[in-house]
Amino acid sequence: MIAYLSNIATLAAIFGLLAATLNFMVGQAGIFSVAHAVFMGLGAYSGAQVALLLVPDPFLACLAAAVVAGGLSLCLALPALRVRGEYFVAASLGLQMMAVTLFTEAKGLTGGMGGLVGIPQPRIFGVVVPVLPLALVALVVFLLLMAAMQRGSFGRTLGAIRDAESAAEALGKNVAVAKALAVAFSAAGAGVAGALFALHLSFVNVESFTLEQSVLIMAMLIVGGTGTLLGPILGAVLLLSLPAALSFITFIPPTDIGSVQQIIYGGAMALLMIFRPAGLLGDQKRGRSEA
Amino acid sequence: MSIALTCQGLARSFGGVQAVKGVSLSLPAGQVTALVGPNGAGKTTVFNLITGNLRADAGQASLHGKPIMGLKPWQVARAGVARSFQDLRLFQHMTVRDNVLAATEPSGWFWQPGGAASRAARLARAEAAMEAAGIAGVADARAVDLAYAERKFLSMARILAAEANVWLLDEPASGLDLSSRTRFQDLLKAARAQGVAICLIEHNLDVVMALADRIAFLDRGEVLAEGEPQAIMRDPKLAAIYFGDRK
Amino acid sequence: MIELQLLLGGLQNGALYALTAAGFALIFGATKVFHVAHGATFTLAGYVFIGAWNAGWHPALGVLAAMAAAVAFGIAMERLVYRPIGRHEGGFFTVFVAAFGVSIVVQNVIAMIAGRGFANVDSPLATATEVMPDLFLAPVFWISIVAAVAMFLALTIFLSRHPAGVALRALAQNADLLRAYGLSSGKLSVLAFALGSVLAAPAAILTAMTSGINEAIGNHVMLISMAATIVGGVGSLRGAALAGLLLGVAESVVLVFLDTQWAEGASFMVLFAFILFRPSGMFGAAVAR
Amino acid sequence: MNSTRRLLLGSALAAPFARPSFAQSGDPYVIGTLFPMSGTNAEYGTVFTSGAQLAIQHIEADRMLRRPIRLQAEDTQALPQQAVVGMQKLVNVDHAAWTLVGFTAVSKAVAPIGDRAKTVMVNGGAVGPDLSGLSPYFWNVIPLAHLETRALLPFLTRERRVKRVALVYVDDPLGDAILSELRNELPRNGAELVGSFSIPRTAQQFGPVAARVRQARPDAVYIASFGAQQSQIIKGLRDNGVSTLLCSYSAMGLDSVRSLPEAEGLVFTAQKMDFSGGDELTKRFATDFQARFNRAPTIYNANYYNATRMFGLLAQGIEQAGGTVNGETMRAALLQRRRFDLVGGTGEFDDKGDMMAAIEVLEYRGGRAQRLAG
Repeated sequence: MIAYLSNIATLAAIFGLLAATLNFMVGQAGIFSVAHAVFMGLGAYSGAQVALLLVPDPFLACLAAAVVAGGLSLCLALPALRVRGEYFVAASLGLQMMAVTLFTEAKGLTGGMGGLVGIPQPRIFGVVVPVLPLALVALVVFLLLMAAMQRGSFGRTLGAIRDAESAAEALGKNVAVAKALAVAFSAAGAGVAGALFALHLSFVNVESFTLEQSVLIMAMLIVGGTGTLLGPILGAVLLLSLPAALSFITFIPPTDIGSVQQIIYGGAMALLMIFRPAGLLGDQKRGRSEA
Repeated sequence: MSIALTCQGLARSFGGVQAVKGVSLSLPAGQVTALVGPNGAGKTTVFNLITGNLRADAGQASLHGKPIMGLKPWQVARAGVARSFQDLRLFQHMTVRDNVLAATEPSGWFWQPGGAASRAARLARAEAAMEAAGIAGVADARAVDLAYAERKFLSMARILAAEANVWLLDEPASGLDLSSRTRFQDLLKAARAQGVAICLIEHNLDVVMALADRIAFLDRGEVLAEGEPQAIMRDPKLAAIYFGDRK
Repeated sequence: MIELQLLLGGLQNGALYALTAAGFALIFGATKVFHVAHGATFTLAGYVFIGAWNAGWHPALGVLAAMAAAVAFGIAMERLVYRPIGRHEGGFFTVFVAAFGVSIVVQNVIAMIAGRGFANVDSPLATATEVMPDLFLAPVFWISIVAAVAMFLALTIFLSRHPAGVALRALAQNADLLRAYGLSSGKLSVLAFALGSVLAAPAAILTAMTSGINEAIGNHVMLISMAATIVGGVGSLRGAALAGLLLGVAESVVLVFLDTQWAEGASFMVLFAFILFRPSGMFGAAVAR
Repeated sequence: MNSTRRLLLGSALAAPFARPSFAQSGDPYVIGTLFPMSGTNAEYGTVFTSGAQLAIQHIEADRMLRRPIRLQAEDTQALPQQAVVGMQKLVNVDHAAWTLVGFTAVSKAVAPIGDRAKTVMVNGGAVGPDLSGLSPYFWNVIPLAHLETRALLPFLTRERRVKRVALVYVDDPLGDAILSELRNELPRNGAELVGSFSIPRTAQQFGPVAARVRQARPDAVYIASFGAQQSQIIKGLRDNGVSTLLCSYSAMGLDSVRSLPEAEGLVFTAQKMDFSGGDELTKRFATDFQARFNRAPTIYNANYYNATRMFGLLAQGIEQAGGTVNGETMRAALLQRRRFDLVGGTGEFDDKGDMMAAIEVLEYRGGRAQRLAG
């Protein structure tokens, strides 16, 4: 039971990190992306390759993941950031769909559908460490970084861009740079989460980085509440443990168990949005009509 | 009297409609220039052309002798041109203090240069601007929760804090009651005394007459007349145009 | 010859994409709701038709039943999901997540009732014959084209002649204006959802006849519709329909140059290119900055 | 869903609580399943599970074991991440003695967990050749794909005079394996691969692919996909003028394919299994399956019946020898015994835990699978 719970906790920490970094883009900067799983995938593949080809050092893997995911996000984001709102959502959807095709085809780097197998367990100075503490440390580090930025000038810049882009520009803010930085930071966080995900599962393939995964991450964020620090974490814990908890219901016939679980899961998502549209921790009075 | 900002022959058309045709303007330092004219005369478009929010089809603009045409809006802003918007465009979900602080932090990087001393200086600037605009009492309220006049003054506080030497204000006094208007006029007079070049789009002629050192009269994208307020206001032809569309 | 074959095959598919996309665009344009559950409407309509067919109903009755189901589902979504969220000034993503949740429910309820996996109606109309050397066309090709053209004609006439249609177009352009004229945007939203959903039904039926459907097909439909709406230019029905056609053709014709695994990516490359180089879409107004 | 099935299912699930204590006692053995029970591949989950359910019914009816058996289903949606969560639960919470897996990606994702926990994982559905030797505790009761193509090609080239073959395949390890098999083996059989068309797993429209296939002018088209997509490919090819012979591997053993009119004449390989003739065990399986699920059994039903029956046989032996039933003892028992009486005949396992089985060539005729060769 402990091992099982620690497995769920590890995934919750990893997805908490994903949802929190997405929140940085959506809640702080108002950049709506449904391609977060792409950056998670970039990080997972680069982290896995570091562990497979060099050393299974988790820090090195996370660093490589952050650099690759953050760096590539810049190349992708700079052109796409020229558009706003629904257009960026659509652009990110297009990116997500193309990335899945590329992940599938770039077999040399990603193993394609077959994936990368036998990723070694992370070792620090030769000692095997479980992923859970690593994931928790990564989560806390990123949360602290984001909290600091939220209070500092960069948070104000992003908030200004989110609320009134043209006014932010009129105050001398280089909107393109600020947005690109926000995207790169967020993608780097997703990349770290991806590397930890790869080290935790010892196996990754493209099916973990599909549109469904992006939507799941987004759902975690929305369910928890955008713009809040802990909302995404709560959302991640809830959405991950809900299917797990449902699997303890034993009276559902085995052949229908998947469908029943999915129905409860989907229904809960919809009902929550209808009755608490700002998410569980979000400020319900605060309308986000501009979103 | 030094000229802070000049523009020559600004032109811009939208799908065949010539919104601005050959507008030339000079904004001297320490003076208030009012841009008046009927609705749709192209006043806001002139602002957008100067600040780079719109690309001009033709024309030049320079700030203290340096060309600014073709620069991006944020570059124009950093060169020292601050503007307000008719619809204010406040940062709704941020506090008043953060709104003003944001104006003191031009860098879009993860942090601002200058360390703690610079941070303290910026905070002091923001507090002073809020004090001057009379909104220090609501510094911790969110912009979206402010009353109408407070919102207008917050927009002004942002400009004060930006420490620009050219201000482009788009109907900053519209809808203000008499006492607020007086406070607003004092604010502008103080800035003028410090040598700021102010350009004002305003419909309220009382405000214009109280503040303006010069008036540029714009109609259908052209400057019809430019000069002393009294002289412009006495011109019956202009008055007919000005009042013609608001019968 | 392969080029012509791929072009015509693309047109057949594209006509169906155009119908679904126009439905999505109509709803999005008029109500600004990103109707992610449009895919679920499609799935539902398809399965209702298959159910009616298997129960031995007359095909025309099946078509009506499928349309009714689509309309009912669309209206239910508007009344029960989008409107309550809208009252709370729910954000774009809130709507997205709620609609996605409903899509998951629909998909799995269908799986439990109708069984999982592939489902289709077996009709000789879908079987292609060699009309010219090396050129195979099925009767469904003509049916798809005719159905798409007929639906569009009907829709265009409704939107330009009927007062409610005119009001709907006005709603798409300026919701405030409409309120100023005292028209109820609530009723018009319902109308938009009903019309938009009904457009998905013929496409679903024809897909059930040709390639067959499964309970998870909705996602693909939603993605294509959304892509077409953006490529066509938000707010433009004509644009969305043409873009749907274009995406269908692109998916098919790309095989002249590339290997088959790139077919699906092709539509999204078109989408991406449009967003980067012509963000206003084919017919949209320029995006104001 | 018919009510008899519900009823029987209920009794199987309630077994640990309801069964009289004199017959079987103690905590039930948990057999965990990691199948897709929702999503695009959910049809397989249903099919796989029913085989296991019938085997449990038979094991309990025969009183093979001293303890009852509980079936614990974890939905994977055929996705690795969900599978890892499910496997962790099966291993750590349910303490499953035996797990059944299906899909290639899922198998590869859970193999390290089962390996570390020494929990046996048995695959009866996926046929990717890279599933061989994933772990000492990962066994296959289904012959892997390369064995299937090798059985099919001689039949195609000799009996059907096929010279030119085109391949439509999903770009995954299985598809790649079949591609390289065809590339290497076709020339040895005097034929050639004239075109290979890779498709994404999510593709739905096959009209354009059909046009490309026709252009290659093949005598036969080999389809390497699975799930709902297979039917769509068959229908897509047939509807769009591909009239040549279609052939495939054991994944075609699905009801939805069998009942598809376009699948008439489809030639595919599968593990050799004769439900009507054959031995007592097979007959009993076929009869009871028909009775319980109201349809004819497929190869997959039989494979997971076998995968579950293997547990019964191994655990029975260990119980009788007074040992503890766990992964290690069962692996030892497997390597010692090697040969088992299973549905479809005797199954023999090699050192890696892969079952060797005869392959037969089948053809769908009139909605039924008929044996052509093997």
